[in-house]
Amino acid sequence: MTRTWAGRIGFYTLIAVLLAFFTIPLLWLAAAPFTSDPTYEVRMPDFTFENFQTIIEHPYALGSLVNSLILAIGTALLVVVLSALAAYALSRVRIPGRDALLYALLLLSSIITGTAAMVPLFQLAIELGLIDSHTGLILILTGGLLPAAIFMIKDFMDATPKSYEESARVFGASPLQIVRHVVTPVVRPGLATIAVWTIANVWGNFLMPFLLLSDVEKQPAAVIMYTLYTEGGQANLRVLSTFGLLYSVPVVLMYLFVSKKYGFRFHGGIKR
Amino acid sequence: MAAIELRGLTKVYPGGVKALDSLDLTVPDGEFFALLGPSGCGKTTLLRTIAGLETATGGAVVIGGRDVTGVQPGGRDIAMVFQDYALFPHMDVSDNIAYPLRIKKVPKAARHAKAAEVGARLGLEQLMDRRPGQLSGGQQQRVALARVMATQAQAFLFDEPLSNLDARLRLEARTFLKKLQRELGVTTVFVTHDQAEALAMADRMAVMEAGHIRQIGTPAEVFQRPANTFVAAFIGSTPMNLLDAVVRGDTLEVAGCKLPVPASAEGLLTEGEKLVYGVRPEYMTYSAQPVDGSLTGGVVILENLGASHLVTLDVAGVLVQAVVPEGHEPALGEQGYAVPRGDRALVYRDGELVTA
Amino acid sequence: MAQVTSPPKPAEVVSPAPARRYSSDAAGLGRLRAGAFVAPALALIAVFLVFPALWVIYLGLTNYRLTGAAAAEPQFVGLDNFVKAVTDPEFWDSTWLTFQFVLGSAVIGQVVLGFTLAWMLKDRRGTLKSVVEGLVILAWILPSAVVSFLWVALLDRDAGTLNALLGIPGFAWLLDHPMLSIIIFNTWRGTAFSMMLYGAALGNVPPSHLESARLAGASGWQQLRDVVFPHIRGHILTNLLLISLWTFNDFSPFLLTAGGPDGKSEVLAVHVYKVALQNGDLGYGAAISTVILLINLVVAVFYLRLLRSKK
Amino acid sequence: MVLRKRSVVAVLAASALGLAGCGQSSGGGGGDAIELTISQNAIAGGKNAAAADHIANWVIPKFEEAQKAKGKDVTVKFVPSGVDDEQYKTKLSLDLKSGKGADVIDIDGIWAGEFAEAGYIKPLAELVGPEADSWDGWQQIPEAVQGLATFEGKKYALPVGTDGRVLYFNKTLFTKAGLPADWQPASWQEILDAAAKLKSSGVPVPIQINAGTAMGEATTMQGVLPLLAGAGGEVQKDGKWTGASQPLKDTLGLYQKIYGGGLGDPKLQQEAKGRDKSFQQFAEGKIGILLEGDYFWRGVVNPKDGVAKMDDRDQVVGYAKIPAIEPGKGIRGQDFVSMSGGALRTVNPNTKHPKEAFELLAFTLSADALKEETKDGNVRITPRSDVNKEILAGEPLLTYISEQVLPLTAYRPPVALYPQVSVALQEATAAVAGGTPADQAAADYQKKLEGLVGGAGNIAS
Repeated sequence: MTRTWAGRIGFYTLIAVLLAFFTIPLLWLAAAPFTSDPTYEVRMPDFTFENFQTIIEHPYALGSLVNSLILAIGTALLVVVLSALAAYALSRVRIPGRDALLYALLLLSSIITGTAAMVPLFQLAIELGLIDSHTGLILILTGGLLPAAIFMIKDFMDATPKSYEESARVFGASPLQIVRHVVTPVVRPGLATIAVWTIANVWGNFLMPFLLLSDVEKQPAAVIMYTLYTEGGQANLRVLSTFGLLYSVPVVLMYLFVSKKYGFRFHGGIKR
Repeated sequence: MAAIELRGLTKVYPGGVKALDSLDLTVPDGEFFALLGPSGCGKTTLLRTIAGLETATGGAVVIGGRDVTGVQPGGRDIAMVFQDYALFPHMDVSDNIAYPLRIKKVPKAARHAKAAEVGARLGLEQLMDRRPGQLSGGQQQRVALARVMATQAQAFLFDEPLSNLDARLRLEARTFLKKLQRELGVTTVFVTHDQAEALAMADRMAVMEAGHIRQIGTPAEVFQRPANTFVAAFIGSTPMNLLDAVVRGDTLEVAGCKLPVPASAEGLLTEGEKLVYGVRPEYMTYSAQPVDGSLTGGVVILENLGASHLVTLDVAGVLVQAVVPEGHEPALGEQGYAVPRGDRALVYRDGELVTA
Repeated sequence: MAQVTSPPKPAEVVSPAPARRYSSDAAGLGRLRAGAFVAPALALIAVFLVFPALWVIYLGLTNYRLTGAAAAEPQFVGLDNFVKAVTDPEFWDSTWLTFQFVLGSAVIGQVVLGFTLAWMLKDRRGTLKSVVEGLVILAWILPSAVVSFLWVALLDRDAGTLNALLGIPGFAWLLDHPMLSIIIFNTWRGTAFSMMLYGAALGNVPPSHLESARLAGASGWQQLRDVVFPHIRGHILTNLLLISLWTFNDFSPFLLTAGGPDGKSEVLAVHVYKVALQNGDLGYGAAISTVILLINLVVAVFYLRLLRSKK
Repeated sequence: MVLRKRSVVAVLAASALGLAGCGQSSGGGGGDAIELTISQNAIAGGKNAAAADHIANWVIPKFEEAQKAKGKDVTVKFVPSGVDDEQYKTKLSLDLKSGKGADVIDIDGIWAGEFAEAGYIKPLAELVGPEADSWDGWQQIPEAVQGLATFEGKKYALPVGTDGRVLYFNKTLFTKAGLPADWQPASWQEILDAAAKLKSSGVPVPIQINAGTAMGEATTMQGVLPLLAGAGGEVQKDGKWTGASQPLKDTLGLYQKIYGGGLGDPKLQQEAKGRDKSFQQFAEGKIGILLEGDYFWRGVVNPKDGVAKMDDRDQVVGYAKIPAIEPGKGIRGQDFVSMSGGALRTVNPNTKHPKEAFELLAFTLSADALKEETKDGNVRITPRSDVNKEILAGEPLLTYISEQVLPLTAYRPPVALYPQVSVALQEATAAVAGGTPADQAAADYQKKLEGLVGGAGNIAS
């Protein structure tokens, strides 16, 4: 009795502490946009909507959010589909040197996300005629994210009992049917995780869109966010906090959508 | 027309492990056939090779008169129930049952009607829109069976169909499965490591060891006349008494006792030969009074089997077991006399049954 | 040999079919089709990852600069950049800080906190779970440009929320404890990934195994060690590998401390940013990126040894 | 070199595929229609929004109109941008290297050397022809400002403007501390004395002079270099760099007195957002004296739209020239000193229409265009004296800088190495603010400098 009580108190205390840890930093984002003269102090806002008015009238702000959506969703689709197919094949068919190859690609992917890769990527984009195009940027971003995505998805594939596929196979399903009907739904939480991971990555990426898209009409919110500083590099907190909030909302909505629709959990329950 | 025939079937894994060594086996149409053996004996590999999930290294698999050795599993016209049932966790029962028909491009309405029909036959009406995760083990098993039935395949393959059920349910399922197979009349091969299961359900069975089939026969044959000491020891809920024996004239000397040569081995033995004398505890007649031709010793262990008792006698240092019917059980420590039934006792030479 | 005691009916006539070889993997993919599944991903990776990555490694061997004479006529300088890096105390300081950062925020912070959350919420449903998960994931998906503002506001010396809550106005977190600040920041930022991965992985542990361990009287820790850990070993490996890699290359501390004060929080990714973008020294920056790659390689091998050896 | 080969291929590929995009003029072929692009680090609704609006709403229509009047069909497109200077520079460098970029581009004056060395920009006379040198605007631009656009004796661009640095002070705090509202220190000691008085009157941060690496170039421009000039030193003179010389030691010594003596807040200097905070604190009346450029007046404490608005700016904020260490001890023997920078605008060597591009460039710097640009509170110091005379009339500070400060001012050396030297200087101030003795920090700087400039031979002893 006492032990379970102590356990419960411990559980809720820990949860409360963690909740506070994850909530407190977010307060500023909730308050500042509604404050007419925000500073770094979290204050009770005076509930002005002037800042939103400014953003709505901003010539590129809302368009940039649409661009962000195009880039994020495009990349996420490409990453999820390609990584799922590749991870499935790699998980189920023994290819010599498979693991070493995966690790090598994963390590190389770290170099490509670094600042030093900007010149090769820029020149590559120019050479392939991918500069100033959403498609080109999506392809480049996808290339960088794929190894890690394959890596993660492969774990989920490996953990899926083969009997599902064998069963479908005995019933005459083709490999693609097996992937569509059986494997994809079973690893769906994994795919959802990858999708959200990709979206979050693309959503926050500044350097690549900035370098590869010259046309301001095509630039995503991450780039536009950087334009909201002054001539001397000072943060204009009024518009920054407000745009920051608007900039955050779509990615949160996408998360909610993906998590609601595809769930982050396994269906579970089959005793093995 | 769906007999299953295996010819010289060999499976060697890439590492060089020989899982199946040139097996020949024929399962006639409509038979309920068991593959029995300890784990690692190759019985599951054999089943999977029949299904096509493993490719044979050599030999041929013939189903319904058609050589399917090089045919994909989906093209063999068979259906399989997996040990873990492999029910798709994201589909409800109805979709699971209808899945094979979906692959065959049966229209949605038709396949769900079929699923409902098969489901009803297996008592799943109330569960059709549940997910597998919400079902008990027994219910899951029935869904897996329903799915197999929906395919109307020529042959069914069951991989340890009962092993995921608890003991009580297993008995029920055994009866249910046997009844179902009888009704459907579809050639069915199932794998089990449980000899009782094989004996109870199969029309015929094969006992396997290390990639070889050690005996094929009806349950009665396998139980009564195990072809070798491996089968003898493996079959039976109480292990067979396998006792060292020496031929002394027309008797066998076993643990210091003189026993008559069993009928099956008459005239086949040589004087002074060392053999193994085998008799099942069920085929011993126990007596508290001295009897000729008995194995005699003190009662050291008494085990209650429900309607009978298993009595263990210490016969000159050799333990001998006999089944005693209810009401006749001896007391611990008293002297007992166990007489093997001459028509059921067997003699093994170098592990193989001595027989005409 | 098998002894047939009950001969079956004689065999039927068999139409011989050519023994065609086919694949024996679970889904019947076969190498060819598996290749077709992998090909699109590999093609993209080859063009947009491997090729530019090798290019970066090559750049590391030149004195290439963004501007100036070296931009017009870059020279091949061999290993000069690497020699410069390993003889530069700033580089080693930065490497050491990066180790602290990875160990503190990724290996200890994110993994432990992420697993704890996944474990605590494992068997729960409903609002509490959604709220906790949602908030943790929020910290992860918000763009870093926004998040950096949140943390500057949180840790600000004078008006910061944290100092207000703790009643210690003027405590300069970012100046006096820059590493601690970015470690806690990155833990906050990245825990969601570990939580989600472990959450999914724990869903994969058969409940029956846990139940039987519980029945056997195993304590929470014993359950973890004997039942859970063996099942999720692969996930742990992936998780450690990925988050270490990401944390190694994480640039977001720059948004919080700009590497300061006096380089006291200048982790390697920030160092590369300063070298390559602010100083325009792309050759040297590329060389450091290559060194980071090598360090990551060592770390990956270490994890592999650690987790695969027990198999 | 593989690198070079690649970029050549890149250029070929880009032009062959016609994928030059909006970055490059693409009309031309066959007809008379000419398309030009002009880019700045300015964007509507964001950084330098007024400049962006000016280009889009005034320059482009007026220029197109003027061209039409001359019988030419020219359309101009504005390519906005709005990022950190470093990021802008990176993008621009990559564009220029790849044969892309707008036809008319803006760069910071300090980049002229490295861009010229890299071949990213070319002398205007070479690119455009003699009309570049004979542009009538040159007569209106002071020699010193022209120097901004000159590299190795050749004019690479037109100057867009300039600025100057002064000491700002809070008159309210000064009055409280018993200091005059028309304060003008004549030596460093007078600054320190004033700071000490402010301190004893309870001002939290008596004086703030940018230090440390967190502020980046702001430390060098609004800190080290004006002080160095005041101590009679220059960062580079006649091709030799200044090492641990007496002027540098004096400069670092002043930092030591300010931050070691509790007159400044050393922590503020280390924070990533320290400059923003120093602005805010000045606006809140917590800082007594602050060394800043005219941008501080125009963009920070501007009561209309500054980032740290001061409604009573004109009454409260005072300004004074930066004195030499002692009268007559500054560079060129001056009593007062300052530092200036400024942007340049030039023609992209990759342009297909250099002449038209130059016309556009010159048009943006015509008297009319500058007057238009600086209307409605967007006043800044333009490069043209004729314009300045007119537009600065109502702006006391800008007039002050233009008339009193610019004649005294100095410019940074426009060489490729400068940015790295600047970082080394920032590190020296960080060390001093953190407690390292000035002489030690100067010696460390010299060592670092030797590594950067290729040996002690390039350093003035």
